[in-house]
This record gives sequence, structure tokens and C-alpha cells, in this order.
Amino acid sequence: MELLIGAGVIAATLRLATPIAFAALGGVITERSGVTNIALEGCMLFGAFFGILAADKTGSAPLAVLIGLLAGTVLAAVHAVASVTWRADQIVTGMALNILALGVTSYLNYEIYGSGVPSGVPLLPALNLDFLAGVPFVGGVIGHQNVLVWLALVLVIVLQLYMFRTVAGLRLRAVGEHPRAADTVGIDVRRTRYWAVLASGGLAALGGVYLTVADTGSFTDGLTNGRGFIGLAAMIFGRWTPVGALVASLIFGYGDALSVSLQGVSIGDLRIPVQLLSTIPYLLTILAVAGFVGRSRPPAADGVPYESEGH
Amino acid sequence: MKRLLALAFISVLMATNTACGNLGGLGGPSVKIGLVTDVGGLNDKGFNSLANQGRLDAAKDFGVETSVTESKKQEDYVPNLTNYAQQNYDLVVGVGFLMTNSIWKVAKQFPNIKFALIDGAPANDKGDTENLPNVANLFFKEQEPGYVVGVIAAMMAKDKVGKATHNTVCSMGGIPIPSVDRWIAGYQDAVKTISPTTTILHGYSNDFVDQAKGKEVGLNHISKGCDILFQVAGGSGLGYIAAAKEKGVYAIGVDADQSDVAPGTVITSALKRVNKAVYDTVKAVKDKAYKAGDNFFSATNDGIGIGKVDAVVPANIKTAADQALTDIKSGKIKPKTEIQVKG
Amino acid sequence: MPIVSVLAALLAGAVLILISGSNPIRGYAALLRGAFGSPYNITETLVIAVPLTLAGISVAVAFRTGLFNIGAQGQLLVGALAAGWTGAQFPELPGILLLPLTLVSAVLAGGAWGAIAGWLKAARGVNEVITTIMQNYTVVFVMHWLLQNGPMTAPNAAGTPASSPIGAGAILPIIIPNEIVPLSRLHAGVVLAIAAVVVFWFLMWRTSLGYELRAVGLGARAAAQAGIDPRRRMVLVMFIAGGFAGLAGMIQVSGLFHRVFDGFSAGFGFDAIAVALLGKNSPVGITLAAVLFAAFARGGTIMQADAGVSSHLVEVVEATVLLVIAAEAIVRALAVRRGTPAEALA
Amino acid sequence: MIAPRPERERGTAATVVATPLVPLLEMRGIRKRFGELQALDGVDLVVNEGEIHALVGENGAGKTTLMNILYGLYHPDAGTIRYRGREVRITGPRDAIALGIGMIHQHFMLVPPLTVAENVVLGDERGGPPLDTRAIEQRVRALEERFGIVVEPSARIEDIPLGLQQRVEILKVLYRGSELLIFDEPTAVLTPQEVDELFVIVRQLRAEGKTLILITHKLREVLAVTDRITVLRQGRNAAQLVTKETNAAEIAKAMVGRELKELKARAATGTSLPILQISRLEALSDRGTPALRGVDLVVREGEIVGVAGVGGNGQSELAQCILGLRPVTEGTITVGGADITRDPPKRTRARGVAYVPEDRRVEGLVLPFTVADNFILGKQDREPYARRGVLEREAIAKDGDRLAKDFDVRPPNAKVIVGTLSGGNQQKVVLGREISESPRLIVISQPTRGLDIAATEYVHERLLEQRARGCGILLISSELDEIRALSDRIAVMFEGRIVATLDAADATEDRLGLLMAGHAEAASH
Repeated sequence: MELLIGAGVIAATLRLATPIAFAALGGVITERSGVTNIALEGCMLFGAFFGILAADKTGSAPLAVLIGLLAGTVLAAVHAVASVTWRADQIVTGMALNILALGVTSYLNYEIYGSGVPSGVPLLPALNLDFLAGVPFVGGVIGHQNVLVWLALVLVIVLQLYMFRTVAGLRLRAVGEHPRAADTVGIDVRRTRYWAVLASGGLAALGGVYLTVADTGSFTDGLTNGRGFIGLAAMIFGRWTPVGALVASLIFGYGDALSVSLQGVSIGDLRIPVQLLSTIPYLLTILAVAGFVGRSRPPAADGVPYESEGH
Repeated sequence: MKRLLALAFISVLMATNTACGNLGGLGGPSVKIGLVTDVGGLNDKGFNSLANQGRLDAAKDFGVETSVTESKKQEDYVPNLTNYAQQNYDLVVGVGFLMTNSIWKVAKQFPNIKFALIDGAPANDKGDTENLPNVANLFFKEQEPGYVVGVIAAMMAKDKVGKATHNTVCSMGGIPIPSVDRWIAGYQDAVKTISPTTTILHGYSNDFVDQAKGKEVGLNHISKGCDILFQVAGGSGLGYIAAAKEKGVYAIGVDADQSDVAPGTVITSALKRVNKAVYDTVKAVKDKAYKAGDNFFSATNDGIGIGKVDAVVPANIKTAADQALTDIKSGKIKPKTEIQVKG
Repeated sequence: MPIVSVLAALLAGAVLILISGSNPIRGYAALLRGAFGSPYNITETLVIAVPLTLAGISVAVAFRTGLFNIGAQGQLLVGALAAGWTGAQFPELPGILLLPLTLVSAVLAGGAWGAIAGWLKAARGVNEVITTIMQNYTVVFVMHWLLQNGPMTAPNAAGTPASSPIGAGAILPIIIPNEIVPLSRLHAGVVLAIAAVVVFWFLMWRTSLGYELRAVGLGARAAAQAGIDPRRRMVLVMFIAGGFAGLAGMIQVSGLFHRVFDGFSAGFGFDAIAVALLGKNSPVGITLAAVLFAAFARGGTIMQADAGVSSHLVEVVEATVLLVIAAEAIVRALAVRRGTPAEALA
Repeated sequence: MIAPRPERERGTAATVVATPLVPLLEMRGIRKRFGELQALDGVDLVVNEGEIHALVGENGAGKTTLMNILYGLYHPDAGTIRYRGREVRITGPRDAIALGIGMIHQHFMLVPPLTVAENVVLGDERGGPPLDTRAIEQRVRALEERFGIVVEPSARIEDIPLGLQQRVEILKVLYRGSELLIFDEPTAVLTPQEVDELFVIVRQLRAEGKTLILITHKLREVLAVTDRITVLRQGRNAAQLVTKETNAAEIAKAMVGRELKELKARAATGTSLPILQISRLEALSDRGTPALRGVDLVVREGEIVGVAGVGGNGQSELAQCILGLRPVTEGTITVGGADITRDPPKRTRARGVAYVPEDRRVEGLVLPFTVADNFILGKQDREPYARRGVLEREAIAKDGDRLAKDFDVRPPNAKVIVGTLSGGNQQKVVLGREISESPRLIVISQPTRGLDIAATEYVHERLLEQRARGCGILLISSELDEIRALSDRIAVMFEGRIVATLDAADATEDRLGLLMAGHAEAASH
């Protein structure tokens, strides 16, 4: 039981879900505006690399967060120009940017650090909630989570409110559902989409920053390992809402945590091979979507370039 | 579509223009060395980057001309090796056990070119090892450095040195294959021999890249009382070390000396001197002392060893480790090659 | 115009190469030489283009039906595993039996794996993007299990995570004799790939089924009211898509490796998405885009080997060119569309 | 190509324009070209303050294009716009809104998942950053009270009928304080009562001092509510008229450039043999709410049964159930005596049922396909178009050309992409496909929506032809005129039920209107 729902597993779930949730939030905001951003993976990689680089060179973890975020935003800006202004195929552009990000970060990583890794890098601290120490389970789960884990949770709420309880969120959704209607009432579709794409890059980059500046303290080539794509799936799974995306990320994170905690466990004489344990998060996600979520409808204008008429 | 056609056309035009008459610029040094990495690439924090280090050292010390090619897919091994062979490189080094068949194929076609393969021997199309007169198989006895760092871990745990208070040691591999497991086998052998009461944990990240996964395995092990963590998982292993650092326990590096990854956390490293293997092979080619077939790198020829030992490790333990290394050299200790504790 | 943009992208790449301390002219020369500079290099480019073409078709067939198949990678690997298993299981069978058997098993396995995503979408409404992403990872780990000292690992693997070699009958022969292009690996898989391109074209544009698939892709509701059930077509098309990718996997096994290595053919399925879109999901377009991608892959490697340009910079240049082509193609298409009055007057 | 303008009309226009006031809006010499097509060729439009100005013309005459230019959605190639005497450049909707120009679009510019209030204030929320839903709804409610337009502000657009959605469009414009309101074909989706209500609103707006431009091709409406009329034909001014001084025939002639045909008198062809029988039919809507609540209906051979009703009362679901596109939860449907209740579309169609869906662009046609390919949709796996699963390209091309000619598709070229055809020609493709198989039953929805007069006449003639052949026709339409002109019997749908079935002779407009609004007792009067 401890292995399935112990505080350790649930705490790990939160940690593993965090980078995915960041990417998924990025996905939610950009797709709600009508732009698919398959380059979340690349933005995340940018955040991871430039975050740790900044932490190492400036010695300041908060500054690292900022620079990592900016790096992701810059990459997303390329996507915005290509897909909003040039109306290029958003998927091809995204794939190209993923290749670009892998190339740039791997190149710089090798040029700057060679075969070594930076050491003594300041990392983002955990938020130690000592008053929870005595509380069983809860203390173990959230007593010592990193500030970025908390930031992710806060951002989920903020973005949920932003999207459904603010004027700007209303406009964002209108642009993603019916850009022409938005255009006819004077909402600048392009500008809205630009901001949304930029924000998605920044958010995904925070997921990358979490991986390096909060979680592990070093960068290795391609260390995001597809989390941007998982985030994309979590966004769809969560029906394009921030809270839904978080739930989806948590389910995936839980599967991931299980794949670690169940290592070495045998059921009777049957020992589950470790490689098969690693399939848990993926299968769990498919099962969860098939079982509970089912059909989900993307924003009506998602992925469709908008061209105001007559120009 | 026109665009692609045009591009392809230009490409061909320019290619035919440049195909002849280049390469003439080479010449110069008489010995040329080519290194072909496996798909892990140069930044793998493991055998590829060490092999490359050996290449660069050799270039500097011997003035040989060198080149490196990173393989992006396993499909690339044969053409990448062939590219160097076609240009009459004097030595073509391949990295990794996944190249055993590729190097067999290419080496058979170029009997006059010398090859070397890190961690493997040429394997024919049936999958059977078939040594060739122009392929040097550079093998390492990973269980040996695994054993030596195991001695340090075992004694630290037994004596409850520093933060090692739970008499539990653990390890993490990238994937469960022999070349990874041999390290762990030696490590566990040492612990079982020296401190039978010490609890041993073991796990896998199932990955060589993903640091976060490695860290989770580490945190999981630490939560079970482990306070000395040994990893053989490339980039993923860095996450395992990060877990130790975050929780204030000890870690052991692998392949290269990883003491500067996390000073104070990494108490020592188990070394596999791939760089030396490459360096020595280049030297042998240059000195016309190249030897095809199995070349073992072990304690005997300093092909393996341990890295810098942190100050937290007491002198007696350090001495014991040195002694273990000596005993392995002399054959008095023969570390096991099979893992005993699987999880 | 397009050539100018591509040249601009290459120029930007040249600046990067220069900054990195290498000679861009030598670099690009090596790139072209690596891709097309000798008969051998051309054959190697084609060797890479073959699986890219097939995986590209896999993606395109789904796109044409309105589905986004991110799962070509997983389907390819499943096909490879099936081919590797079949080919090794009956090594004594003559080629006339074993080769078709291997091919069919790979196509069926890849197809069945793909059909799961189609079925989940049809029956449960599960977005195929989620399913295929998750399936890709699942295959990778199952493959690890099968090949790392697992059920499919060769007894003589000696530490290499690989399956037993397939029987001689399952091998696709080399089609260019050693006398003409020494060492060539160009195997009969290229013939299969060309055949697959033709099959793809014929299926989509010359058969009732292809008509139905395209109708579903371009107007699902119009198709539905005309009696073409989109759900059934979803399952079917994902089976077909998986089948093409599975064939790619079989070709890698039967043509190149003659067994399955853990982690081989990495990335073809992802490049295939760009290949399909760049090739406008058309048979000829996909073929050309696959060759372009393969040329970059092979040329890029040689660029590093012979000109010392970092392989990562090659990726950056490749991505830049891709971006420019993508933007160009769309801007052009829009410019044409803007001239039509239908929309304006509706 | 373009008919010369009669001198008399020019003269009329000149006298009317000479009003003492400065006109509110003056558009002069407007030109706009789309590719090959000269959509507007030097059009003038002058609108005085406080009037209701009709802009009439057939589909394709350039009405909507002209208004889109005024609203800043298109940029003219030439010409000037003066507003309140000042020359203005309108580069986008923002400029138009700022000038006080508002547009009620034909295809509503509403965001379906958002609420009424959110749609009204969108882009001009007057508050924030937080979205104060209560305040917004309050403001919208106040606006509704002021203009006497009632819609529940918290309802979602996707949940309310088209008639109410139009009110939201009007509210949107009023909310922005527009002085000049453009109504683009506002009555197309309304019941007669709703049209009357709209006209009350329209007159009230005029009384408030607003100026209105009403784009329409329905002459009755023009005569009922407008002050002055500008007629366009083929991108040019065809006439300038004063409503009080003209009549329907004059306007129609200016629009079409010829006299209109009368529908031929119909001989009774109905037999007593029922071809379609529906009993106690129930089904759910897309959102899972009951859409059909026990529908009983019979269509006999050689009979046209019209289904009248305000859009969204179950008509679409009824058609979909017959075809097999929507699961039936209760009740039965038989065609020629065979139970087809659970049959998929393919089997239903095999029994001789043809279907012309209401939205031809989404449901009727695969727009990127050619005309020929659209003709074989649904027959793609049968001879002569396919043999053993392989398409017979020659047969497809040949029949495509033949059908394009038979059904007067313009251009008469089956290789043309259907998406580039005009609405009328698209409808001919659908109709041609469906009736070329000599069906026993045609289910047809909104057959002439968006079509010009000539195309409408064409479609009506074809339907009567089919009726004469003995085919049963279920005609669903929101155009009462159309229903009354074609039907032998008329069934009125309200909230998922057939509230009455009348003989055509008894179906007066008033009676139908009351029934459509849910007053079932009207049937007994």
C-alpha cells in the first residue's frame, strides 16, 4: 500500500508532474488562442539549458528562472512569427524549432562545459513547511516541495482564473474559437495570438528550468526527454483547461512515480521487469483518457492561421 | 514541390563541382585517426566523451590528425565507419557494443585499415563473435573499479562514517545489460564480502539521458535508508547524484572522475579509462605496435581505477581501497561479473 | 523566391559555422559531398530515405483522413519487432515463403498497433495524438524488455541488446552489385518503398476506399451522410498507416540489420511528420522531402567528419532551412487562394 | 455582360439624392475586384440620417461586399467614403466601430461557447482585468430594457435559437453606441412573428434616431419597413428608389433585369401509398437533451410535405434520424414498408432515400473535391463508378460532365473544385447527385438558403418534377413562402413535436406563424 499511495509516492508524483504541467499550461494558453505549439519540447529545452547556464554564470537562482523563461519566450517568438505572421504550417514550424532547440542547446552545452558539468550552481530551494512536519501524510507530501512545484500549482489557479474570469481571458478564448468574430469587434487577433504563443514558450521553459535549476542542477543533451510532448497530451487530456491539464499531469506523474516505487517488487514469484514498469505512466494515461475523459473538443480555430480579409 | 526539386538539383550540381579536388588540403601529418561515436553523442558524460578525450589527447601529444563523427542513428554506423576507411584513415575507432556487427562488416571490406572497438568485438551476421586481423577489441573489466568503490562504500556503511548512518548502500544502472551490470556486480561483490550485514538496494532509470528519472530512483533509494549511491547511467546518473546532494548523502561517480559534479557529495569515482584505451591504441598504431583481437583494460594496465577520494573518507578506508586495487591487479581478488542483488 | 530564402537560411548557417570556428564553404561542400558526392554516398542517402518515405506515407495517409499520426515511430518499431521475430523463428524457410511472411507479419503488427489508436478514437473519442504519443513510449520500453536479456534476445548476444539474426530467406538482397558501387548497402527495400509510394497513390486516388478516406478527411460530415462511416474509416486508416510504418520497420530489419537492435531507427517516425507535411501529403512530395531529409542526415554527418562542423550546428542549419521552406510554401499557397472569389462572396 | 442601366432609373436616383441635408453616409465609385471577378464596379450608396435604407439585389450583386468595405473588412480598390460629410478611411472594424458604424452579420459573429452577455461586451468590456460577470449581465439587461430586446444574458450562445442569436448581434451593435446599423439579410432565419418583432425593433431604432441599412432580397420586407432603396445588380447601381413611390414588380425587375416566372400550377399527383412513415419518434440532441419527443409523420408518393418551424425545434434532428445519422431512442421509421429505424445511412440510401442537407458546404459537399467527385459521393464503391474497389475515372468524368450539363452547373466543367462555385451552383451539384438516382423519397432541408432568385426557381422546378414523377418529398424550410408554394401538406414543428399538420390550402401565414410559436390551439381555428 505504501508503494501505491504512500506519502513518498505522492510527493514524487508532484515532482514528476511539475515539468509536464508547465508545458501543458503553455499548451493550453496557446491553443486557446488558436495556435498549436508543438515546439513546447524545444522551449522547455531552452529553459532548461539557459536556466542552468544563467544560474552558473550569475550565481543567482531567481535570475536563472527569469533568463530561462526569456529563452523559451524567444524561441516561441520565432514560432509566433512563422505561424501567426507568415501563416506557416504550425506543425512543421514546431518540429523545426524542436530540432533547432536540440541543436543549439547541445552545441552550447558542449562548447561551454565540454564533457563536464557545472558545479556549485545555486539551485531553487524547497519550501520547508516545518509546521506540517507532524501532520502524517500531508507533511510528507507537501512539506518539502520545491518553490517551482508551488509556482506550478499557483499558476494553474492563476491561469484558470485568467482564462475564465478576466476580460483578457475572455478575449483569448474568443480569438481561439472564432477569430473573425473577435476581429469584427476590434480585438487584435494577431496580437492576442502573439502574446499567447510567447506565454506558452515561457511557461514550457519554466518546466525546463524546473528540471535543471530546481531538480537536478545540471544539463545533459535532450534531458527533457519528450516531456513537452507529454505536456501536449496532458493539455488535450485536460480538455484545454489549466486545472484539467494539472489533473492530467498528476495522473501521468503518478504513473511515473509508480514505475520507480514498484521497482524490485514481486507479485508472488512474478517479478515485473523494470522495463515494463516504465510503461506504467503511458498506459495509465491511455486508460485514464479512454475510461474517464473520452471525447474532447479543441478550440474551434485551433491550428488554423487567421487571415483578416481583403488585405 | 518545385522548391524541393530545385534544391535537390542545386545540391547535385554543387556536389559534383566540389566532389573532386577537395581533400587535397589534407595531407600533412602521416597518421589520421577517425572516431565514430554511438548514438549517445559526444556530450554523453560517458564513454563517448571519454573516447573523444583520448582522441584529443592523442592529437595533441602525437601530432596526428583526428576527426570525429557523431552517429545520430544506428543506421549511421556503417557509413560513418566507411567514410573514414574510404579516405584511408590509419585508425578508425568505434564506440560501443551496438557497433559489433557494423565494424565487422566494414573492417572485412577494408583489410588494410586498422579498426578499434570500445566495449565490443566484431560480430558476424550470425551474431557470433569473429575476430578480425584488423580490429582491436578494447574491453574493460568494469567489475574491477566497481569492486574498489564497493570497498569504500561497504566500509563507510559498516563504520557509519559521516552521513552514512543507515548501513545501506545502493546503486542504479541505466539499463539492465551486462556492460552496465558488471560495474554493479563488482560493487555488490565488495559490499557482500566486506560487510555482509549491509543492506544493498539496486534499481534502473531505464534511460541514459533523463536526469529527473535518475533523481527519482535516487530519492526512492534514500527514502529506504540508502546513504551511499553508485550510478552507472550516463546523464541519468547525474540525477541520481543530484538526489544524494539534495538529501545530504554520498554518491559515487562513474566512467570519468565526477568529483567536481558535486564536491562533498561524490566521495569517489569508478574510472573506466576509455580515453587511455583510445590514446594507447593511437600510440600503438603510430609505433606499429597495434594489436588486433582482445585488448583488456583492467587494473593491471591502469585501464581502470578510482578517482579522487573525498576528504570525508577516512584514511583506513582509502588504504583498504588501494589494497583492493592492488589485490585485483595481482589476481588475489577476482570480482564477480553477475549481479547478486537485483532490487 | 524559394531558392533565395533557402540560400538565406544557408547563409545564416554559414555565419554560425564561421563563428564556431569552422570553414563554412568546406562545411557545405562536405554536406553536399556526404549526401550526393559519390555513388556510395548517394546510396547511403537513399538507404535513409527509404524508411523516411514509408513513415512519411504513414503520417500522410492519416493526415489525408483527418487524423494526426504521431505514432509512426512506434508502429515502425512494432513492425521491426514482428519482422525480426518472424524472420528468426523460421530460419529454414525458403525466401519465397519467408520474405512475404516477414513482410506480412510486420505490416499486420504495425497496422494492429496503429489501429488501436484509431479504435480508441472511434469507440471512446480518445484523441489520437494522446494515444500515439503514449504508444511510442510504450513500444520503446517493451523493446528494451524484449531485447535486454529478454524474451527476444539472441543467445549469443554477448551483452548487445539484439535479437537473433533472421533467416537468409527473410533478407532483402542488395540491389547494386559490389562491382558498380563497392560496399553499397542499397537493398531491395528501396524497390518496396517505391512500390509503397505507388500503392499509396493508387490507394488514395484510384480506389473507392481512398476516395472515402479523402472524403472523410476533407468533409467528415458530408461523407457520413453519404453513407461513409467515418469511425470505421478511422480504424481502417490507422491500420493502413501503421502498416506502412510497420513495413518501414521490416525493411530496416530485412534490408539493413538482419536482426533487431534495441533502440534502432530512432527518430524516423518524428522526421516523418515533417516529411509528410513538407511533401504536402502527396506521393511525389513525400519522396522528395524524404530524400531532402536523408541528404541532410547523411550530409550533416560527413560535414562533421570532414569539415569539423559540430553535428549540432548541422541541426541548427537544417531547422532553419525547414522553417524557411515551411513558411514559404504556406505564404505562396495563401497568395494563390486569396485570388478566389468564392469565399469573399459567400 | 452587364446590362445597361435604364435612363429612367438614373433620373429617379438623381431626384431622390437631392435632399437638403448632408447625407450621413456617402459611398462613391466603389470598386472591388476578387481575382477574375469584378465584384463592385463603381457603386454609389447614399444614406440619410434617420432613415431605413434598403440595399437590395440578388446574391452576388455585391451587397455584402459593399457593406464589408464599409465595415472595414475589405479594402476597396477605388472610391471614396464620406461619413457625416467628412472623407474617412476605414481600415478595419475598429475604425468602423469608432465612427459609429455597426454590423449585424448574416453569419453571426458570435462565439458559441460564450454567454450572451459575454458576446455583447466582447472587445469593449468596460472594466477588468477581472471579468465582472454580474456587472456585465446587468449592463446588458439594462440595454435590453432600453431597446425592448429580450434575451437571457447568462445563456450560452450555442444553447439558444438563431432568432435570439440575432438579437444578440443587434445588442452587440447597440452596446457600442452605433448610429448606423447594417443588417445583413436579417430575416433569413426568422419566423414570420420573429420578422414582425424584428421590424418593431427596427422602427423603434429609427425612432431613437438611428440610421439603418437593411440588406435583403425579400421585396415584401423592403416595402414593409424601409424608406429608400438602392438596388444593385452585378456589381453596379441598378436603381435608386423611394419606397413609397415604387412597387414590388419595379424593384424585382431592377434586381433581376427581367420579369419573374410564375410557378406552374400543380396537378394533384399524390397517391394514397405512404412512402415514409414515422411514428412516436424520439431522439436526443448533440448535447444529450431530448430533441424529438414523439414525432408522427407520413409522406406519400407524389406528395410534398413541408415541415415548418423555427430553426432548432428538431427539424435537423428529424432529417438526421430518417437518414440514420442520429440514433433513434424510441419509435420507428419505415420507408416503403421496410423498417429503417436502426439502419445506417448507407442502407437507408440503398432503399431509395435521397438527402439534401441544410448546410451544403459542410454536410452536402466535400468542398476541395471536384464537381465530378462530388457527384459520386456515396456511389464511389458501385458500378459504374468503381469495379472491384477501383475507381473508373472515365465513367466518373463522363457522368460528371453529363450531370453538370443536365443540372446547369456553371461553369459546366466537372473538373472544377466545388468550393469555388457559387452557392446556387453548389446546390445544383448536391441536388443533381441526389435526384439522378431516381429516389423514392427526398429529404431536403433549407433547399434555397442563400440562393439567388434564378437558382431558387431552378431548385423549385426540379422538386416539382420529382413530385410529378411520384417521388415523396419531405421539405424542411424556414422560408414560409417556399413551404407554402411547394407543399401539399404542411407539418409544423415546435419543441420536438409536430404540433399540427395542415393542408396547404388551410395554411395561412398567420396560422403557421402562431403554430410555429407554440400556440397549438391555432390549428383548431
